[in-house]
Amino acid sequence: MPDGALPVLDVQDLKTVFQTRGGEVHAVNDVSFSLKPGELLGVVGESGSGKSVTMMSLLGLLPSPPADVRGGRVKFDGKDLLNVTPEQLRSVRGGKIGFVFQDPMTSLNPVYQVGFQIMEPLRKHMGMNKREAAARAQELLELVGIPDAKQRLLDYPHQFSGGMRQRVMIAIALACDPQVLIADEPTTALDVTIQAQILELMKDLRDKLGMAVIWITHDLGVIAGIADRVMVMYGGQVVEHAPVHALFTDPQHPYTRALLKTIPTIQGERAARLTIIEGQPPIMAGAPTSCPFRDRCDVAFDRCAVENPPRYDLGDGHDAACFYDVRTRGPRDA
Amino acid sequence: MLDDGKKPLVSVKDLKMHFPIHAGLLRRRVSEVKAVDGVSFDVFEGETLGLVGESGCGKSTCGRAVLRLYDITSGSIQIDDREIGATPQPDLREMRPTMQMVFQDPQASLNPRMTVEDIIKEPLDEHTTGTDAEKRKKVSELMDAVGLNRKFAKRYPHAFSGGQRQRIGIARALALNPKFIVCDEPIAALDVSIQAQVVNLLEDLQEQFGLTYLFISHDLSMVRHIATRVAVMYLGKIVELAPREGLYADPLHPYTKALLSAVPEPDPSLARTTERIILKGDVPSPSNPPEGCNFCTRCPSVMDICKRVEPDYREVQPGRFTACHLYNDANDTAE
Amino acid sequence: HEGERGRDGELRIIYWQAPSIMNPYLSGGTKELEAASLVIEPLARYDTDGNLVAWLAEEVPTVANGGVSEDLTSITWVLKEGLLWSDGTPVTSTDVKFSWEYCTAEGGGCAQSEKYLDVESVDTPDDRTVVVNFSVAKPFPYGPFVGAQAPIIQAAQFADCLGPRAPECTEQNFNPIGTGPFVVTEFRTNDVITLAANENYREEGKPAFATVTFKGGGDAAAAGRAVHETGEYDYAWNLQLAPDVLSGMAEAGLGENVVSFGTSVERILMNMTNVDPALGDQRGVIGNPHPFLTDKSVRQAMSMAIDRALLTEIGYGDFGRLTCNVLPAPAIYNSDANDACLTQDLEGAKALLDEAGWAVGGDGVREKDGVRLSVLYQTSTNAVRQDYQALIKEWWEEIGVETELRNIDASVFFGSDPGSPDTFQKFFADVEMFTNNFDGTDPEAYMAGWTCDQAPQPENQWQGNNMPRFCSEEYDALRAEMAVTGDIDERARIAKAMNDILMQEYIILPLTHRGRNSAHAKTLGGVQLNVWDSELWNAADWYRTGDNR
Amino acid sequence: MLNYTIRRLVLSVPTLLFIAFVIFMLLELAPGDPMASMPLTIPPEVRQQMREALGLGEPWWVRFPLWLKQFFIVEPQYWIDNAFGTNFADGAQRIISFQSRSPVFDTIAERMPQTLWVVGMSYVVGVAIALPIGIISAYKQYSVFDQAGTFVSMIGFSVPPFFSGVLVIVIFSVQLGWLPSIYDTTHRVVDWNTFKFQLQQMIMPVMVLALQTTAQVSRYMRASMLDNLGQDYVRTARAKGMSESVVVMRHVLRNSMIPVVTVIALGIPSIFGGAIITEQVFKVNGLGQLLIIALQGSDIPMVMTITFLLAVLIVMMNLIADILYGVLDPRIRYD
Amino acid sequence: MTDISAQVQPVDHVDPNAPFEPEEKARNQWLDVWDQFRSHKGAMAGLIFLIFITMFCAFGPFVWDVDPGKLDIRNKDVRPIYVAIWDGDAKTSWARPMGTDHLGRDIMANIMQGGRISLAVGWTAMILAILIGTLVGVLAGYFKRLDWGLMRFTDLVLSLPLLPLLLVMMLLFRDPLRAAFGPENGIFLLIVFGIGITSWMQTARIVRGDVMALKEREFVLAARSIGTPPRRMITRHILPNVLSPIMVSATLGLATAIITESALSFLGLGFPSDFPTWGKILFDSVDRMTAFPERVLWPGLAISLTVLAVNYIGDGLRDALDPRIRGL
Ligand SMILES: Nc1ncnc2c1ncn2[C@@H]1O[C@H](COP(=O)(O)OP(=O)(O)OP(=O)(O)O)[C@@H](O)[C@H]1O
Ligand SMILES: Nc1ncnc2c1ncn2[C@@H]1O[C@H](COP(=O)(O)OP(=O)(O)OP(=O)(O)O)[C@@H](O)[C@H]1O
Ligand SMILES: [Mg+2]
Ligand SMILES: [Mg+2]
Ligand code: NI
Repeated sequence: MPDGALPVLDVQDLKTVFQTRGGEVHAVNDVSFSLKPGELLGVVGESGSGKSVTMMSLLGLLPSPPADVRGGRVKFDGKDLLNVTPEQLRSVRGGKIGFVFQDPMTSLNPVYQVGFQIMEPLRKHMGMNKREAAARAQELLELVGIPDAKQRLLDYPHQFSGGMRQRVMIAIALACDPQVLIADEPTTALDVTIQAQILELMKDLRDKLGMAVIWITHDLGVIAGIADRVMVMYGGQVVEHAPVHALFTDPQHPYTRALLKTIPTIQGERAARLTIIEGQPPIMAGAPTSCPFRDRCDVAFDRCAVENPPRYDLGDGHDAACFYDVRTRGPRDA
Repeated sequence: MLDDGKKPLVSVKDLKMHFPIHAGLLRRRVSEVKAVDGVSFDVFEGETLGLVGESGCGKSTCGRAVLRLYDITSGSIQIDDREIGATPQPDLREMRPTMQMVFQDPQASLNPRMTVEDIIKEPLDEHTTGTDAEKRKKVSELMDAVGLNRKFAKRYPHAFSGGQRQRIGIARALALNPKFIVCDEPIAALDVSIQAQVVNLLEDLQEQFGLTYLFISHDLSMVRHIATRVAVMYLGKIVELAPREGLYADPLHPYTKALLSAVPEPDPSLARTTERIILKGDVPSPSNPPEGCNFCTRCPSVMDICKRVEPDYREVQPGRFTACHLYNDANDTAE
Repeated sequence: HEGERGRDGELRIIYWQAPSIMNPYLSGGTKELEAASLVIEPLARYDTDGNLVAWLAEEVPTVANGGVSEDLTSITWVLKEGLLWSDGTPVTSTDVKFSWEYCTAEGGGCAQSEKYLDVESVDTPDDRTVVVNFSVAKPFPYGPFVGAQAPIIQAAQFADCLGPRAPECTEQNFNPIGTGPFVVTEFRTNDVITLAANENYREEGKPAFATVTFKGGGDAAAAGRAVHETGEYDYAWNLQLAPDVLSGMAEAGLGENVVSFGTSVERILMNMTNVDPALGDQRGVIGNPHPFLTDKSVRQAMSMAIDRALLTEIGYGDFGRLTCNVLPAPAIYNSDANDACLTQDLEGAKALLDEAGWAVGGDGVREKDGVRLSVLYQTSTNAVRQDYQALIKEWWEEIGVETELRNIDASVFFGSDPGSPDTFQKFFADVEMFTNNFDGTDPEAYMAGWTCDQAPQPENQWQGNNMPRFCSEEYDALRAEMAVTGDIDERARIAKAMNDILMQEYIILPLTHRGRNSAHAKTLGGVQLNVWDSELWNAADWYRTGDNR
Repeated sequence: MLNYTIRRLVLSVPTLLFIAFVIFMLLELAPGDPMASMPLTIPPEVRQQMREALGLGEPWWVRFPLWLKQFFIVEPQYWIDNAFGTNFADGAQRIISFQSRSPVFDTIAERMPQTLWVVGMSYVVGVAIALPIGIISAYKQYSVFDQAGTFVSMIGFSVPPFFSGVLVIVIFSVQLGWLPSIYDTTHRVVDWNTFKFQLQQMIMPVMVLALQTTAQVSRYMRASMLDNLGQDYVRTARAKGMSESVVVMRHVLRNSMIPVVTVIALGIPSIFGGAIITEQVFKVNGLGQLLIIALQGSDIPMVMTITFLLAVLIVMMNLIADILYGVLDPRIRYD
Repeated sequence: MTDISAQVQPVDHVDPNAPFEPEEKARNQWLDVWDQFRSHKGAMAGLIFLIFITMFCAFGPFVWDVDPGKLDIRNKDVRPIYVAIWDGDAKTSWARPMGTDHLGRDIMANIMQGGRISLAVGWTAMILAILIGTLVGVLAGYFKRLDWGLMRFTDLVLSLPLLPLLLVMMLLFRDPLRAAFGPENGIFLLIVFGIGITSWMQTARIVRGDVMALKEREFVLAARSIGTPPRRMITRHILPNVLSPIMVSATLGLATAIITESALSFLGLGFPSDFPTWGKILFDSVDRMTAFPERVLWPGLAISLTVLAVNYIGDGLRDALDPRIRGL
């Protein structure tokens, strides 16, 4: 974890809104974070909290309409990705930033050979010819641990199992030696033995290639095993951000605490009854004027209903957006 | 058997479900997917039997076959003392109220063009007599029971969150007061915070109505929470069946071991220190399983015999069954 | 317009019905006959006035010039000197004799065998002389080898095509060797025929055109357009279009309409038998008289209600004439005894019906003794006929005759499938309308169609021309008399008398004497429209005028 | 795949025989008469003789097997004889048209070029216009282009060709004099000028026919594109940095074409049979016109043979559509 | 492939708790459908036009009570009234606002009468075709053992030539139908039936494909686990979900039926001559197109606009019937 280095990716106040028939959906509200080289940032949060939308906004991958990236800055490679030409953006996508999507079953084009799909970014971004690209594709497949790589380049996605397809997706993302790899729930669809394989692979690769990784998941177990720092999202906002140990040992936001409690484990005491977070996730219509977690929070104040808490810096790279201070068991002063 | 006092509500013997693959000039059946290949287990009244395993190992098929949603290849299924293994589909209709199913994908298992009320009412329409008003009342009660607001009765499934949809599915399954419910990964498609809601609900209902569950899942931690006994499947076969505590504390079969070690622990210090057993390679195809033990291609402690002889599924400790040569040395070396 | 052969380049003819074969013996269709007439020719044919003119023969044999024997049982033809087939071989009397053999061979299904009826033998005393012997006296011996229907084909070419083998001779049927002005270069059935000038044609400097493109298919409007409006074609055949449409086209100025009158009469037939479907297989059988059409006053009233002048104007304009006869031509046969029909008389018709006891019922339909005057009026599908139907329906309903219209696809209506109830011969309707005519100029066979024994009945598989199933001893007697009468004036008297019986009994209501109208480009000269023979009869004389093309 | 194809082919034989039988009986029952087009001046006896000469005296159970024999045995023999100079046919009677007394197959072969030129080309043109319209309509859904496309294609679909055909003739041939109104089937393309003429005479019928094809295919294309534009792999392609044109034309298009190609294949038989009116209006005299003339003339051998060939085409196109599906979509494998 | 509008799914998961009024009394489902339908501009325009043209044809004759078959030779070839605007000499008459044809029949009355028949033919034939197509498609898709036979049957019908088929039907059924329903209804039934039974095949194929896909869906399995018998399985679960491809076929089917009817006129097999339909009026007027463009314009426009209207209504209805889009 190289400390002090300049961040490769720096996101400030990102804001994304969807225009829908039912009105606007504010899916991402003022999200800020940064990523240092070689660092693995975990992003957790429940379904619909805006994890994917945040990451896709960075690279302009959201269809517009309905999506509209309203504001913020995404500094990468000396440029603001929200203000570059489409051509420049394309050279970043797949070239300097790789993206692995959630569902390996549908994220590969079913009618093209796997090899072709890996070679596509190579030829586009690295200007390789067919032969070079094929050689590199084979290398990549070997890298992600697919045996018989040369043969399998000619196979179609449906001939691969789910785990292998996800590895192919990773190979595509890694193809052009990206500085940043964004993995959006890459193992959610896989089962645990395969997930374990992928996690191992990921750790290996990061050490070998030294790139920065953003890993989205809602599985805290995965985060615990792999991340350096963790960002917790709720209702389109970052509610807590901390180094991984600090998050698990000293969670500050009530949502994080609740989340940690809900998950059953295979070790330790078996809870007689699972704790649940009562209530429903927030609807993100309109810019937030109150704490999104307020309705489900067990320590909410009046203030939470009228003001959206800012991210309080708690030192050691830990911050949380809550008016309640766990350490003092009382409201936090601004 | 473990609890000799209890009587099995469901008893499955050597269940096989092979999906044919047809080929050739005359569409001859050339081969088959052995989705479930000789599975035996009992489910006792009031208990929850967990069924875990990798994706594609035949869990859903097994669950569906037990309810005779498929015409099975062979084997015997007894539910509530009635043999239904070979009963033709129309005759099964009257059995349906005793056995129900909650499906894997709450979105896909609800007809998008029916209102919640209609969905929950459908089993009532099929199997009970009574006026529409009575049925509606029953529907409302069911919605209360699963924690759905009665006001939503006229809405369509898409207007609900995943957890709520799964509740609709559960309400539908409960409508006919079944004794036995197969829960086919009822939580796999749900968000963590909602998973807990559903699992709690299932537990509450079990208490309330004395239900018996076959709980299929690949989430070992959740199964640990809910199941009384756990069966582990691999490639169409049960490799280990044991009471929950025993299985999690001391897994016998190498596959169970690998599976348990692969579960990520939500604790960074633990997670980074546990020695994981990372399996190599992928699951073989169920249409062409390896010779001998199905797990021999990936097994970390594979022996020669595993590649030749299929291990028996037997009770190695009281109440604990497994199919592995590691525990067979006494008998089978003579082979 | 004199000069060397082929000087005028291409002649483009369009027939909206496409010829399917070039052998008139295998298909009696007009389109086939006319296409074939460019290539093969008869010994004699009719000119535009219906007079016989010698064609391949030296002269038309008559009793006067000794060509026809006194007892009318044989006729002697002499071929012109030096006739050559288009392949350069000489035409001989064997070819003529062969043509007879070909058409009468067993199993050949010759369409023109009527022409050779009663021919006992054909003798060929020498290469140029042909003697046709009849088994009976033939007052009109010009059937065999006369007219476009009975041309001479080459014996050498068709020798293997006799009888049942006829259909296998595709090459011969599509490309007959002839004596006519053109020879086929390519024949595409039901589509296009391309022809070239016959190098061995007997007249110097003819034909003027080097090639002919004979296109078939489409519809009359398109053919008219091609001649009148776009000038793509030089000659369009039989433009059965409404007169306003046709004159509208002619305004474009490229073409010219021509018309000629033959024996075609659009007529309505009155069914004398009962065709109520309830009768089952007794429908239309002579023993079951029609419930009200057997009442002459009804038939007469229906005739009186029709305004023939208006019909003709709307349907045919200049291409139709008024007539009150079913036999309007040639002139000597045209009776003037029935001309009263020319004026419409609705009031008279009503009075007549009143008088006969047909009282107007509540719904405006007349009835008597529970029988309603309600007719089913059928015809083939065709725009002009449908206009006729609409107009006549209007008039009939005005005099209290309810009219239901039905139009039937021509291939069914004119077919004679005994299984179909919709054929014009079965006539399972109360009235029907169509056009008929006769070949050549002799009406004997035509008029014989209405004798009692000609009534289509189940026993004769519904064959026969007496569709109204009219039966009159007087008429049959006249027909018998005609069969043995040779004198032309006497024959004319008998024919007129027969015609008058039909008219005055109102069995047949003639509507319009239809002319044949075709169109040709203004740059095409020499066209003489001939309804008695092929329209292309004198194609050898056609030429290009002006320098438009 | 080969096996699959052969199996389908083998299975289609009885189907086709049955279809042939039904068509034959239909024609047999139909009230038409080949003598109907003969002038009324031909007396009934002569007509009867002619009918018998056509073989119509025989009952259907003699004529149907005869037709089968001629179609399946004699005709192929003739082709072989023609190709290799052998003499298998040995003078056996081929299928002869009632109207032209010439072998039906010769006529059909003669009609092929114009049918292919005009009808085939119109299909090609129609599809070629429809695809971009469908693609753009879907890519810019609800744009002005999309709306206009729908409007025009529906109008095009609903105007009968006997009207649109005459309309363009009146405009382009009569008023403007640019194009010939009558198709010249004997025209041979040998150089640029003749080629130009061929284009001129084709353009109107092709466009009138293409309008119908375009209307339908573009709707399918649009729907299929819309389905695929929302797929995950499209996002993947964008995330790889592919340009929009590559994303749409390479990734989306190929997937969208899979159902559309089968629709196109299945439409081919109907276009061959369905061009009757247009062929008639423009005097193209292709297969459609041949069929209609044969129908009107009750030319049973001709009608029988053409309809049967169309049936063969339908069955073949079904097969080809299935095979194409397999070729285009690697997920589908027939074995 | 068929569900064109499935793309416009709005946000999923409208939170069921919060924004709704507390009282969710059984709001009439059809009202919702209507609300959604109303929001579709094209569909509304289509509906308005369709109502207009239907009223025009159905009730027009009561207002404009000129007999469409009445001939008036003296007033033949009257031009529509608007021609007077640019051509003062034209033969126009207020008594004949849309002019008359070459036999003096009133064109407006004929368009009304023709519309009645064309619309009736279109709707009935389309409904017939949809019924058969859906039945065959559902049976073939749902019951594996019927599939092969039904699909070969479809091929068979597809290859039957329409013309002889109609001729045979006329031969066999015209007289019984005429006796039972009267001459006009008899021939109407024949033609409708003829068109209907020869145009269901495309629908059957599409429906079959969709049913086969639906059969694999989990909610069908769920219904089986409840013990729903096949009959109700089809009516309750399968049919509502294949509605959108059926709707597409239906809109196209209406157009095809109206056009096929006019093609029959072209082939000489249509209605009797005193029985106007839009297609027939159009066909009969083609020859006089240049001199009297109104005679092709009005029936042509009527056909095209009706087809277009039905198409848009189909689009709107499909959206409206889909609860996902209705966003309830
Ligand atoms: N195309 C869209 N139109 C409207 N709203 C959208 C759209 N896509 C996403 N949203 C909304 O944006 C919010 C954030 O969605 P996002 O996909 O980022 O969630 P997530 O955290 O990635 O959830 P998951 O864990 O389920 O992937 C959700 O409330 C969702 O409803
Ligand atoms: N209808 C079918 N026809 C052919 N093969 C099938 C069918 N249904 C399932 N299979 C195969 O049977 C095997 C077991 O499938 P099953 O759905 O039971 O797995 P599972 O354990 O439930 O997996 P998951 O965790 O992904 O739900 C798989 O290989 C699958 O491909
Ligand atoms: Mg996401
Ligand atoms: Mg499953
Ligand atoms: Ni929704």
